[in-house]
Amino acid sequence: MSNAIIWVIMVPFLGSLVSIIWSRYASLIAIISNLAALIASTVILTQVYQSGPFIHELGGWQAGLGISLRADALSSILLVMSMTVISAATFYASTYFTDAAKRARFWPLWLMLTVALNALLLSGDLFNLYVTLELLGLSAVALTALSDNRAALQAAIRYLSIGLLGSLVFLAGVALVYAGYGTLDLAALAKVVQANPLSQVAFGLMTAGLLIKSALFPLHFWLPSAHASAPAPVSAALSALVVKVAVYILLRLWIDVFDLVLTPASAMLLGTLGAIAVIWGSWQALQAQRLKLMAAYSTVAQIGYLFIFLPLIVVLPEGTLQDAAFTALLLMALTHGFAKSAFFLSAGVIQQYCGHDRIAELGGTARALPLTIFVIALSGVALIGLPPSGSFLGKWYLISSSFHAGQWWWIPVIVVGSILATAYVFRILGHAFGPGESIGRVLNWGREEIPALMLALIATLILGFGSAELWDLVAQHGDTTGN
Amino acid sequence: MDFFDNLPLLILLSSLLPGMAIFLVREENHVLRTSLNLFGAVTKLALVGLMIWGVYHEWVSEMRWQIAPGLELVLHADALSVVFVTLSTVLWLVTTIYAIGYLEHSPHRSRFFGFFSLCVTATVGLALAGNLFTFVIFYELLTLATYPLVAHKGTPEAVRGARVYLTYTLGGGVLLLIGVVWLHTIAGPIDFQERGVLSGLTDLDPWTLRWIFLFMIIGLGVKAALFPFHGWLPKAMVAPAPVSALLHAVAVVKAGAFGIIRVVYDVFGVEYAAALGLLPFLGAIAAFTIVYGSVKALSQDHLKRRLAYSTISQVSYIALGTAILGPLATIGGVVHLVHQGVMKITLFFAAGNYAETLGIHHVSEMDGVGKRMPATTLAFSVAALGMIGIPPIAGFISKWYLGLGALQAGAGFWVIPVLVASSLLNAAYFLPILYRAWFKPAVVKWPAEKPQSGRWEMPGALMWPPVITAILALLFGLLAGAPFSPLEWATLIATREY
Amino acid sequence: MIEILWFLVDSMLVLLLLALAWTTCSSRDVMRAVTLFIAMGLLLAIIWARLKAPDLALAEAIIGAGVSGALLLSAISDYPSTAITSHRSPLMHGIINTFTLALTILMSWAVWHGLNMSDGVRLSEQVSSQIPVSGVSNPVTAVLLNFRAYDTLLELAVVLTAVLAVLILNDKRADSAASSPLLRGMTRWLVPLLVVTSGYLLWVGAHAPGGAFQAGAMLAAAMILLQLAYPSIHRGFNLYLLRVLLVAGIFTFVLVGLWMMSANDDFLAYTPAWAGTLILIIETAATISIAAALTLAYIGGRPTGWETGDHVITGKEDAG
Amino acid sequence: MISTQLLYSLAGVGLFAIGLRATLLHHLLLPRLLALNVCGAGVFLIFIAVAYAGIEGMADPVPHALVLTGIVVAVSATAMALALGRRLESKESETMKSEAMKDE
Repeated sequence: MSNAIIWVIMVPFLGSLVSIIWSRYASLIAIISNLAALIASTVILTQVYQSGPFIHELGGWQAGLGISLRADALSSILLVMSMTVISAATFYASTYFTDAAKRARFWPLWLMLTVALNALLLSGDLFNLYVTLELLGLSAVALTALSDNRAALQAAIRYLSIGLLGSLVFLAGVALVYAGYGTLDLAALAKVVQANPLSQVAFGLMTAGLLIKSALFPLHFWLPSAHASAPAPVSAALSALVVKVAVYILLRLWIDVFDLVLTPASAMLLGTLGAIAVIWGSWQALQAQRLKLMAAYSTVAQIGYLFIFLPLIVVLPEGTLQDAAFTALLLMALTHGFAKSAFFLSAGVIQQYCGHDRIAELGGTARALPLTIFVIALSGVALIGLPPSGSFLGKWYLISSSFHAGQWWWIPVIVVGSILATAYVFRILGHAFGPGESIGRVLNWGREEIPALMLALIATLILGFGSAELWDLVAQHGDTTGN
Repeated sequence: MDFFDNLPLLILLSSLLPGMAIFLVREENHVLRTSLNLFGAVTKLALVGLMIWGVYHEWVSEMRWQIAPGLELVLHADALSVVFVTLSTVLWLVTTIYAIGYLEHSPHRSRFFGFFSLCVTATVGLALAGNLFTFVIFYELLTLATYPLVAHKGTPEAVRGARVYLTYTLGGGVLLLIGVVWLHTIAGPIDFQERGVLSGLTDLDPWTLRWIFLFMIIGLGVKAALFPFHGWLPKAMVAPAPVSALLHAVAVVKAGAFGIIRVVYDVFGVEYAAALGLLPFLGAIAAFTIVYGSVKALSQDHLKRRLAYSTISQVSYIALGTAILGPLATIGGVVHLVHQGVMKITLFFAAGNYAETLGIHHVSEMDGVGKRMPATTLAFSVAALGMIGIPPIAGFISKWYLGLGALQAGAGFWVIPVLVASSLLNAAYFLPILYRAWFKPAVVKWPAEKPQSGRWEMPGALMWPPVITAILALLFGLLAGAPFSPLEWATLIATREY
Repeated sequence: MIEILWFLVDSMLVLLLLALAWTTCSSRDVMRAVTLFIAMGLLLAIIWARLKAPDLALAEAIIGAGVSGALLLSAISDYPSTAITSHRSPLMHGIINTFTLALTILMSWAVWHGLNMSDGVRLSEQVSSQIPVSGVSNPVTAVLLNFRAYDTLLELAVVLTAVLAVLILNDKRADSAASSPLLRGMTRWLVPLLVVTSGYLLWVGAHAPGGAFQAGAMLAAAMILLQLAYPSIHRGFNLYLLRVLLVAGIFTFVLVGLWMMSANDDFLAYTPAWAGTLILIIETAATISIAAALTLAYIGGRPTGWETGDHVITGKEDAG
Repeated sequence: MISTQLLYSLAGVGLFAIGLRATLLHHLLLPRLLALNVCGAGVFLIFIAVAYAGIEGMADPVPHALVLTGIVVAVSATAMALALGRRLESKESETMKSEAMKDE
């Protein structure tokens, strides 16, 4: 059954290939293969839950000579999240693109994006990570360019060149690592790495490369334009997943492989950048005039929160406290993933309905699209970090970890961030509840509104009340190097 | 007994599920929506009756749900929570009837009643919360559920008022959250417990505790409209009358006051709080707010605004009672939680009726309204006199016990003057209204009169609620000694807390 | 003695390389920059050869210098302005300079440190010990298509994605003016040669420098040359067929992988006995894919029938 | 032999730095693309220099394979970037035309 780890990558791959040839049935192919991949991902998660982390040695060569795929608590949870979001967005997209030509071009790339995400989450090899990063980057850029207007193309070009730069810097780090340690396998590397100049520089390069991709302030400049100008389902995937997986690799490298090299000082630096990102991103989101741009900036802020955890995790003592902080980090990442994708999908619905997404002119949408506005409100609750969303728990532990670690100064940041978030979320709702004539039915576009609703409910209810297992999982199999 | 353990959950669901259902009800489907509303309200009332019985016999009713390590969702029924639950349930029933009449023809009724039920669910959950974590959750949920009610009209000033309300309450929520989390990090999970938890724990740094207390009191004080965090209350007046009634009498303001009682008695323990020297601080704020609110009320011509400021003043009696060490004061504070609710909701119903039938919004327009709307005005008068503290109406009982408590605690020298002053001020801003209403000649034409239909001065759904609550206010005063009266119950609590 | 001689050669190569790189990056004229870049590619090919990486030397010459050179050259025509100017302020300029300088020093230090701390063996021994069972004797091919075949598969996915993007974005390349008779004359004998060579490279890849990428690129080069010589020829190409070829190659690769998984329960785990054959199959498939891909990437344009997947119907295009 | 490795890998570092600098300096697509390619070439050179094992010794084949992969990826990215640029050009000329229309 450990083949699920292959199927989750190869099914969308085959789907993509087939959908190029039989583009007439592309939508169907995409839905089927993504659902299959979703099932595979849940199989992987249950396997990890029952019997702990496991690896799949590709080509039967032991890791080092060959490449190995690894599934552990962190990767399998994120895998399930990404497949859930992708599947929801897939249903959404099957009606979103009205133009048959556009749809035919969308599906192969979309499935390739899925392949890249899954391959990246499961990869256990530095160079393979580089290749998957490139696959991810190129497919994401191509999908962004699908909007095919000037803004989107400019954003795409910028996105591409920045992405290439990022992965090259990462690759430079990989080259140094290979020069020094003669291996590319993460687990093998984790055993031999010591804190020395080479490790520090290589680590620095890889981190820098990935920070560009995860859009940590001040390297976020490319994100808003790209995420705001892409088609709605693409924006959902970009904001919810593509940025996250870069953070995932960072965590993997920091906590599993280069834990000796990561000094509290550097962690503190990253935490500070994260704090600035929280304030700056939220502020920009508050200024934004368009719904999707607002969501993009809020992503910048939400990514910031994840980085604030780092200095805490580094100083907290091993054991429950550290696990708690780590799980909370994971929980916030998950919540944001679901909530933000739901938000973007709903923004897409609004854009289709109003023909624009200018916040100031949303009056009456609460009457016309009750369900969509409800979804936006739900995901807003999650973005602010109010109960019963998962990010409420996340912030709870963020605050308590700050107290435990004696780094109380993060707390004002959280307060300001939350208040700004409240401001920008309820700014939208305020306009949406504003006067407007048309009165619509509760449900207008089932295949677009239902997926968004499901994602939002996961973010607000399930992750808020039902995440107890998550903590056990991380506590038991938190040993993320997979051995 | 299993059933009894699930009782709190059932009480929550009895308003949650109808609320959810109501969202989906089509606008025109008046009958279905109304029956859902009433069904929920009545069921809840019945369940609460059971709970009162159980708690009186000290049956334990508690359910726990593990959220994350060290964080449990706990629903728990004790004497104090029963007071609040009963109050909100009874008044919810009345208000629902009133709201059905009030929103007869306005748009988006389904949305309104949906959030209305959610709002009550949050309030009840807050009352039944068994630990700080649960309390915080419902505290925030209450904010979220009330926002759409305040913004309901969708007019610019409604949205603006709602935004102000939100900024205040969520800001307070964050502070409360910080305080609670901080407490968790030093004392572990805190389950509410009569006579307090922290008093039992040793080796806690008193200054840390004082800071935590400060955070919590500010967080709660925002909803309880303690000075200087009261700013949102007058702005929130843009909401429809039933909402204001609920906000002032039950849901939001009371949630804050109730939270203060919880923190002082069941988290810190009143003796311990006194030992830390926290009570005078709280008392001072409360006393100031009492006087301040009354003074501001004097100068308001807009009726609802005047009532709003009077709320600011009246709710602080509860905080005051909490701040005075000694069972009698406790009784005074807790019982006022109920009495103020009953009286204030009457006043708001009446105000709503004046606006609805005659278009009267200002005190200056009320000349001779007593003859036009006798029943309403009578209810209004009873409640107003009660607020002033005229025996035998409920308000008198509260003030009496507060005064006794102050003397018992030897705090009389500053509490008594405050009580006297505020009573005089209350008289100063209520009696003129009554005078105008009863003795001034009626103006020839009311601002916007609705044609009189039926045998009553207005539709029964609007007229009866204030009358009923007024009668309640009267009874609570007259039959204060009877078993299961608010006073008796408050005494029960006081005995359990000391 | 010989050491010193080599050292001199190396230093000259390095200096030349750096000089080329610098001039490429700092030249003010696009045309010039591109030419220098191609020259740098060729120099790199020589350096790869010097560093005993013949496979790379081939690949660089054909792909790095050849194909991307062609792409860049053809792109220049699309560009209105050929003047390169930096929009950075002097201050920013200075910051960037210092930053890169500091980075250079750090990295050099790290490299020096790394070369000293490493045993110098790294993976080479593991590879050579497994060559016998890998099914091929050329170690690079063994790594590419056996030990790390998964990388290669994903790399093909990258190529596919890029090509899809190219096809989506642009219409077919417009017919440029007919080219010089000299070029045509050259093409007549060069194209067959290229085709034959690519076949040879594919076959030889198993035990000597060469393999799918070089072969595929060689084929593509032939196609591109045709296109240059006879600008209207692409009308003859059936782009739908090209697309099918492109997909088919990768498809085969995946299928082999899955088949081997069903047999030896690891993805792409070849049964040693068949390894040689399987690799040859995959290489052939990959060659076709890459040739198709690079050709499409050059010719560009949305193939007819892209929408319906049916090449008879010429699809309705929203060119704008 | 280590000297050769060092020489070439340092050259790689230099190449990388030159490319990086130019990438950060230029904003036009084409120059930036060239710069990125130079940057990549630098990284590749580091790999291959590290793999070098002297005139007699057999070089480490793994980096060779990696760089081969890298080269192909680089070409694909370049092709894609150029296509994007071309599309943008056509768009902008379109908008220019339409604006010209408006003016008349």
